[in-house]
Amino acid sequence: MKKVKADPKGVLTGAHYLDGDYALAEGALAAGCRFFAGYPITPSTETAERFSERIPSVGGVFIQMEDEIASIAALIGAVWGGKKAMTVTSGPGFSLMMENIGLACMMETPLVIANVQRGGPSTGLPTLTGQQDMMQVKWGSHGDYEIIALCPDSPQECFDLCIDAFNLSEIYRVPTFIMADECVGHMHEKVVIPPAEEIELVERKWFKGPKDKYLPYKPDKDMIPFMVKAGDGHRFHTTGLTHDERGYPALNAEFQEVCVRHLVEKIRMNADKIIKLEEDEIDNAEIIVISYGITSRVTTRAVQQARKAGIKVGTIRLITVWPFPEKRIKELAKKIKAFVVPEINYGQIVREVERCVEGQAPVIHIPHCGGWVHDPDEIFKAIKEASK
Amino acid sequence: MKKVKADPKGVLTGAHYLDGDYALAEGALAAGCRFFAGYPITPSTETAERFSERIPSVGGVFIQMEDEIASIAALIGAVWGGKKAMTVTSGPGFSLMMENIGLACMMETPLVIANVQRGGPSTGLPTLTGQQDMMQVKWGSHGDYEIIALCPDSPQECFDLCIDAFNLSEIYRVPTFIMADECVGHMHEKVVIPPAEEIELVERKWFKGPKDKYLPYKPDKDMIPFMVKAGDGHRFHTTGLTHDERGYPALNAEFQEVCVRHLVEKIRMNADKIIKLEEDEIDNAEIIVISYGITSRVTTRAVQQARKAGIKVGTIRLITVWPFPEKRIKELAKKIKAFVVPEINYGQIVREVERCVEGQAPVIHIPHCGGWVHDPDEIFKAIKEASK
Amino acid sequence: MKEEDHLEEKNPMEDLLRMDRIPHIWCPGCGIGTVVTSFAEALRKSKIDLDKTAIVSGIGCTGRVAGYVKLDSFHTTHGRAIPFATGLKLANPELKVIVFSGDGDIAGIGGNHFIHAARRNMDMIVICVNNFNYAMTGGQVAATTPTTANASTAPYGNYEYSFSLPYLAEASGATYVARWTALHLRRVAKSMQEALGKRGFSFIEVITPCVTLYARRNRLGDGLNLMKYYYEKSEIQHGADTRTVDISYQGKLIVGKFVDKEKPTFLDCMNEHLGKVLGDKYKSYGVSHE
Amino acid sequence: MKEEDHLEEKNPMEDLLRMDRIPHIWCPGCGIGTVVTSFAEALRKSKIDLDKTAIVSGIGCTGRVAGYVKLDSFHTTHGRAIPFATGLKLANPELKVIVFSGDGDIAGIGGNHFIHAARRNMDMIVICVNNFNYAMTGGQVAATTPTTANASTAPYGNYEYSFSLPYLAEASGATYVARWTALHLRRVAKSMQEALGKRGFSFIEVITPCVTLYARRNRLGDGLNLMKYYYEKSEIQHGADTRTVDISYQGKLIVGKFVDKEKPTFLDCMNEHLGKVLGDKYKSYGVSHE
Amino acid sequence: MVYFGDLKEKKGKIHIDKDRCKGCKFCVEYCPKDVLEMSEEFNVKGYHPPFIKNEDDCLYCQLCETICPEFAIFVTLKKEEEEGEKGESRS
Amino acid sequence: MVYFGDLKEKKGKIHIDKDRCKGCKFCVEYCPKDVLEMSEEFNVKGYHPPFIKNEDDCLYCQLCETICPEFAIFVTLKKEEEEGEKGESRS
Amino acid sequence: MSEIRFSGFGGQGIIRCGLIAGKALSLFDNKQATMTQSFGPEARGSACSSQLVVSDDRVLYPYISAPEILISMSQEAYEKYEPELRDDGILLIDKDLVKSKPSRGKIKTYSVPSTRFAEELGNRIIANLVMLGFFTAITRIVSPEAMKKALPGLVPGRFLELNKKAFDKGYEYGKKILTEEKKPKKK
Amino acid sequence: MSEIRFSGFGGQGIIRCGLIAGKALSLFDNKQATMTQSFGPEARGSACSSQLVVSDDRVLYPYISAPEILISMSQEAYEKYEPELRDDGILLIDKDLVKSKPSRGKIKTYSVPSTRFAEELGNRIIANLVMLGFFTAITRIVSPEAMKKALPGLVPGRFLELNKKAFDKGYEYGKKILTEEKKPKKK
Ligand SMILES: Cc1ncc(C[n+]2csc(CCOP(=O)(O)OP(=O)(O)O)c2C)c(N)n1
Ligand SMILES: Cc1ncc(C[n+]2csc(CCOP(=O)(O)OP(=O)(O)O)c2C)c(N)n1
Ligand code: SF4
Ligand code: SF4
Ligand code: SF4
Ligand code: SF4
Ligand code: SF4
Ligand code: SF4
Ligand SMILES: [Mg+2]
Ligand SMILES: [Mg+2]
Repeated sequence: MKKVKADPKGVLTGAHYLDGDYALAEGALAAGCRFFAGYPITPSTETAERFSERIPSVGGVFIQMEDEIASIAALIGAVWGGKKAMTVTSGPGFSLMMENIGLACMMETPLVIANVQRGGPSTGLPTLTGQQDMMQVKWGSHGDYEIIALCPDSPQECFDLCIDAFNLSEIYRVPTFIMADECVGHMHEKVVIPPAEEIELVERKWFKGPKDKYLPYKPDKDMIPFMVKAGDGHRFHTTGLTHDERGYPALNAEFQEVCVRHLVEKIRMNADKIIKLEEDEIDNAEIIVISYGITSRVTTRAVQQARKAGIKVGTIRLITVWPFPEKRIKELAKKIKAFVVPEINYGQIVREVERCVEGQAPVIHIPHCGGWVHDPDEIFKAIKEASK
Repeated sequence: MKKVKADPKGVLTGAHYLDGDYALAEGALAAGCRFFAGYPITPSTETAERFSERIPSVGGVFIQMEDEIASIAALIGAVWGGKKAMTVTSGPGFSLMMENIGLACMMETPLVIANVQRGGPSTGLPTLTGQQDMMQVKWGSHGDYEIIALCPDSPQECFDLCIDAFNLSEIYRVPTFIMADECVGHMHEKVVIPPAEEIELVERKWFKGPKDKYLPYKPDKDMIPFMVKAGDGHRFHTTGLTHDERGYPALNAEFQEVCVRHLVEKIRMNADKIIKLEEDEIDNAEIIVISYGITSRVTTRAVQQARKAGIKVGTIRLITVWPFPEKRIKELAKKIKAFVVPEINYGQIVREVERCVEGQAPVIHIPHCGGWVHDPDEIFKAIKEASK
Repeated sequence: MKEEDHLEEKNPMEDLLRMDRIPHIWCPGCGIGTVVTSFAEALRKSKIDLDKTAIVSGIGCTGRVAGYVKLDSFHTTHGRAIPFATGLKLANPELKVIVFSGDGDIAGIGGNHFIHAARRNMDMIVICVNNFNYAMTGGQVAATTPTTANASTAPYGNYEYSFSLPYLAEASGATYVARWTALHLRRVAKSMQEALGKRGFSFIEVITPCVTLYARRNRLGDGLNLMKYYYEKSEIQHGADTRTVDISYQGKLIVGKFVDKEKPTFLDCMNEHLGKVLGDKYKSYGVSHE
Repeated sequence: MKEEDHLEEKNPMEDLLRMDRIPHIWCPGCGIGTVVTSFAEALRKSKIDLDKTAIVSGIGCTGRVAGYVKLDSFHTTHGRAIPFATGLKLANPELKVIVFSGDGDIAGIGGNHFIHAARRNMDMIVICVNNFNYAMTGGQVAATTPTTANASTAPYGNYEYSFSLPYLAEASGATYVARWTALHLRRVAKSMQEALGKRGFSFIEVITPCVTLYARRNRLGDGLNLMKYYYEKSEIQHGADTRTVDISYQGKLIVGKFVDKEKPTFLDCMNEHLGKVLGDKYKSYGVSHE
Repeated sequence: MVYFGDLKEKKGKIHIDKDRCKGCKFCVEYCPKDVLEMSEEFNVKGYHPPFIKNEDDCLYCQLCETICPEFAIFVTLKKEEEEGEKGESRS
Repeated sequence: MVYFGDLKEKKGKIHIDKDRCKGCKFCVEYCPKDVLEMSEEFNVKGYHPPFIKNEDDCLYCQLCETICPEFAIFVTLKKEEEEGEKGESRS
Repeated sequence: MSEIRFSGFGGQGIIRCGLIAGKALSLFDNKQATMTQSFGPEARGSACSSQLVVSDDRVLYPYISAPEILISMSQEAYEKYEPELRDDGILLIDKDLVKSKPSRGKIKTYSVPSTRFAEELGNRIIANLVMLGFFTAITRIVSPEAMKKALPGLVPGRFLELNKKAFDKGYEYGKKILTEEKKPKKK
Repeated sequence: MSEIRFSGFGGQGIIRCGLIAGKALSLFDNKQATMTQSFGPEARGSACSSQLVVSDDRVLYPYISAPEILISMSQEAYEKYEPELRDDGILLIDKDLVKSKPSRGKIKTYSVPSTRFAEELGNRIIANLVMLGFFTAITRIVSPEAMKKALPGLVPGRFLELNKKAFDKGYEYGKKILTEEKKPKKK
């Protein structure tokens, strides 16, 4: 993994007052993203707007495509053309992208997709918040695959995680998702953008060997195959079909096993390296509250209340939601009295928690329909209840 | 729920030698489906082909749309136009349908979608079998919703479950899915189609009240709102936005809670009525093998072997996969030594099993990459291992 | 309620609009409401059975039209109004089906459905409010935004070519094609009325001011200014060759009825063809046998 | 290996095709291979840098072309070759990008991308093998299937109207439009060569026999018969008005180069426009500064 | 609150629902007889609705009705005259 | 196994990779000089490949090369003559 | 922690008020300020508002429930939001556009002819800046220096000076009112 | 339980063989027969096959692994599938199209000039029916009556009689061979 410093051209060093959407655009530019294809959709459009405004002076392309399918297809093309690329969307557009997200996985194409979640299903609540696409990001395309998904809890983290997302996508050659929510996407807060030289980026894993020896799907020692870009004389092939290491179609169960198991395992086996959690007062906690995105901020308020009330509460903030931190939850399940899981949906990530807890402790879900955030009191009450 | 007999016009009574795809078409025709919009995709196309051949003499419409998105959109329109409607597809097309599956859920539109699963992700193995879209069918569209999904294990069951699917979709006003697999879809076997008078259908829950009093989203006692069709003078409105009982947009958390909770609860609270399982020798089983679709047939062979070897194995065949039979699995988990879950994917429904088992017994997954079915020996070995 | 008492006669719109949903969401000075009144006039004048008339919209400011018109009305997903309407029409052929939506909805994301429905000569009327941008989402550039015009995702001006929708419609197979500006009130209504009286795929483009976004960003004044502006830039050329009617930023707007021809619809073709091939075994679909 | 020894010179296709993947999957008598040889000839004659040439296909029999051509080659998803190619081209403007795919892929599911890429005058060549059906999936009806022709989902004959792709391409903005049959070997190659030498959105439709499905179902004989048949039905009309070139089942096939004009491409427009608006601050994109 | 012009016996009557108005001035500007004028007063939404300046001149052409994007004006006719193509001059 | 015609010194040489052939007859049918003919023999795939009947007549126009959908025939030229538009009569 | 709501109708620059104050607090006054706003069709042409939650520490709950400061620049906004104002809150209104009811609890109401002042300065559009100046003076929650530093980038460059002038106008007016408020006490 | 594979090249009606036999067994001979086939581009223009698993009970494993009966109508198919035939299996080949190697184990090989017979009957296309008749006679796994009953719907109506004739031709030829096979024993 080759690390390089960010190109100062894209880095708007300094303190800014930005919303999460804008911060995503700045994060992308700082991470070296030079291609953005997108289609407007509330509440993610501001990212596209800012990118379109900033890119001419940075050097790169913004294109508004005819729909979200075209956007993600163009993204994959652009990455194979040598650029770092990103798109943003929200629920309906995200659903439309599903087929080509599968293509990106199959072609092992590093790229970043942000979903600024709003209330669903369908058109739902276009301008109001939700965390209802958390399972979709893992399961929304057909077939077996694994992806990485991160959840920012503030505009600052939109910036920071956007850089992380680009880095992770390059390290693992996998589409990486920023699962923001409308609340974070549309809130303005202070965002500090460091100087370019303090931003560490992972360079694409360029193939440096002889032109005719390139095998786009031959795993390197670290499981990850090398990449090239079109136009460099490798005359390579890639396909969405099950393929061999040359990228040629190989349509039988034997190659399926090699090809698809690889897609799954490169993430599963590196989960420990990928996963980033923020834990607080876990050590002698009786109750652990697990949350992500905006909900984790609201949770903090409830937890402060609970601690004041003498309850031993720890928190885990899932910065990485996928791969899910199975190991850590399993480990903690043995020591803990109960888990409390608030999320803005009718039960998504809580199912993963339940699965990993394996009945060792009750798991209390606090659902929210979307359109607003939890009332901290509600979370506090659940914590109190759980601690009894 | 009003039950009626099938219209003999659509029922090809008799014994036939059909593949699963054809049987789906016959099931649909028998169930009174008179509108089919689809887009070709292996291995599901034969259903469309047969429907297109049969429908002119039955009376109805077949239309090949420009893509899968148009197909599902046309379906929803056709249902609101008063017809029973169906489409079939496979992975890539299924992914494209995700957005409008959400619309169907939100508009509470009864319709049937069959996914004849092939190996994925992406274009994957177009002509070979898989069971890799089992989580997608539940989670593939954005937002919170619930659907019903059934898994046939033979052409005969393709026919039978197609009728069940239409009935369930009408009872609960919910898109209902037939999650077949290429193996079942493409295998020819004997299919017995009963006489029309032996086929019981659920009539659409037609609204019979005064024209201007129709409320498309006012739940009846059984939670399910009445339906009408366009052209009957009700002048109603429906939308994919969060809405009130008139179907008018109501864009805030309060209505989101009413509207979306309803979508989720009408299925969750009726799960016991919906779920159909086939259990065998459960009572004093030590090991239970849970499977569905073609895998359950292969499993039976392994189980026969195991029983011969003196192992007490029971089986559960998930005819309904969604809603998942949580209650039953939880109940059994307490009594059982281990669960074995073979499926043609890298771990999908097994996660539900794990979640419900709550650590009460080990859950042994037997993954298969797709492109073929399990070797029964492999399943047998897992059973033997589990029984130790 | 009390106010109503003062009215000696009721607003004729009341039969046609969902007055319980008024005020609508459109901005002050937005032209969409005006296109709706023209549509209401057309509905009234055409004397068609409103109980057998359905309206389908996609998503967008214009997409909200279905929600305000008191017909069987469907507010679908972005870009999918046309295939939804296709299903609706085919399921119940006695319906008159109108798709009423925005330029982004119909020619942006929905472009493929648009050309295929036109190709099939699917019996429906597509009314496209062209406000030269994606309004609902905040004024992004569209496939119809004239070159050099400003938009939120074309902050330095649009550098893409734009579609000429009448040309595209005709090339795809539409049998009725007209374009007006919203201020051509009666002509808009008349085109709609003509289309309501016809069978086949009809397309009516109405150039309409988006005051809040397009006008503001391009400093084109308020709704009134823009209404006037479009009207004044317009030049009626009935029967104009659709290849010549493309729109440039500050240029002339050619309006009029460009195409009006007869051609069997999808269902006509289906019934005729299957009848021919299958003979008496085949019963025409959608033609009342009962 | 031994056989190779007998060859005094190597097959000139070897530089252009992935010989390690031959035999290809196409049926005996299928015309797609022939279109590929014409393409190879065009590549060779145009003398462009093959290392800077990329080919993108969707899914279908024709979609497999990308897999056999020894260029940077992409076998994408059904209908999405054009937006994929758009991203590829924009990311690396020094590439010549060719989309090579089927009629269903380009004009069926991919129709919207087709018209939008043409509208933008995206610099790429779209070669569409029109075999009048969805071959890969077993011969279903397509938007190009001539009326009355048989297909697996039109078992009594097709009753839909079909697209005239050159007309659609021109109406959408294509700057080069040609149609040939596969048997017009050298003319196909020449059109391809012309397009390779041009900038902008070029569209070449090649009417090609699908022997296994379309020919068999319509009793049109074998590949040879159909090759001949299309050729004989064709009539060269260079510069024909694209409004007049639609295809009927057993009718005349008008072929030729219909459109060939110059117009700035998407990137030209972007660079020119941003340069004008932003002045020296703006550095032309894709033009080598380094 | 509904506002309407004075009720002298005429061929018809102009009805203005002034609280529906969003003050776009379309009606005032395009009334062929200059019957309407914007008032100084604010409605509940804070807009200036039009008022009827001189109903005597009114042609009852209904153009104001058709142009009003808020469905805030309508014109009722004594006899059924809606069929004609009045106001065509404007369209 | 690669088959090629007799090797008399000519302007060029026709090469037929007969095991690649799928017997479509395109080459035989469209050779302007009737140089090729289908053989009776089967290739490994079970198809009849063409053979060179009379290379003397061959124009080395490469039409057979361009028409063969299986890339099974190619023609090499002694001098670099590929540039011309030979066989155009056919196209 | 404080909760502040700016309200009025679309086109008055209400969102910008929130942005300027939020930026000033966050970047130049060492506070943490989270600004949110209502989006969506509902927000069009009717009451429009932006909200600020201000804190020394991280803002955890992003929305406001019971603001202690309400700024209303239209009657409709006033009617809609006044009820949620805390009993001990501060209400700032445009003198000419809002007619306030007798205040409840310990609510203190201050009014400024912001639109009129703006018109006097040559452009209605800067009424929001007058209001911001007034707000700065009355509430003292943010420093006037920070507010002025926040302006570049949030108001068009060529109007920067005019905006500052408007701000000063409002600020001075607020100062005066406060002094006057104190005066009576002397009496 | 038996596993049967029909094989040949595309266009020979190999799939139809599986369909006819499967239908005959399932609908008229009281067996359970599951027919599968290879789809996909790979199946084009090269070896083509259909498989039958036949059982008195429900077929559980749908694919075949070691067929006891292999029918090959092309050399390529023969080469590809012969190795999987059971040591005690039966091999049926087209006499003119397939050159078989010396048979291994207890495999019994029977050949019929099915294509030649079909040509004699007027159409190569019915070679598969000749083979089916032959198969019926030799293997006795399915009754000839069932096979004939299975034909309608699976062969074009106007060719039904011709197909039956072809079937009979193959069937008689098979019978004869079997009788002859017995004869030598007498010797
Ligand atoms: C799949 C999807 N993508 C994007 C959106 C967001 N969206 C809603 S309306 C709209 C644009 C509407 O533009 P247009 O159709 O021109 O209507 P207008 O608002 O201009 O009347 C978009 C992009 C969506 N709802 N669904
Ligand atoms: C989303 C999606 N829908 C459907 C398919 C199935 N599919 C594969 S190829 C094809 C049609 C190809 O037709 P065409 O583009 O005309 O190519 P041809 O095979 O005729 O050369 C279809 C429908 C798919 N792969 N993906
Ligand atoms: S944003 Fe534009 S199109 Fe939408 S309602 Fe306002 S003025 Fe009309
Ligand atoms: S199916 Fe048709 S198009 Fe496909 S390879 Fe065969 S002949 Fe060619
Ligand atoms: S009816 Fe005609 S003349 Fe009378 S006020 Fe309305 S627009 Fe003016
Ligand atoms: S047209 Fe309607 S909304 Fe506009 S000013 Fe007149 S009454 Fe008011
Ligand atoms: S090169 Fe020309 S003349 Fe010679 S064999 Fe080939 S086609 Fe015939
Ligand atoms: S053209 Fe090629 S494949 Fe066809 S017969 Fe000639 S050599 Fe064989
Ligand atoms: Mg628009
Ligand atoms: Mg095709």
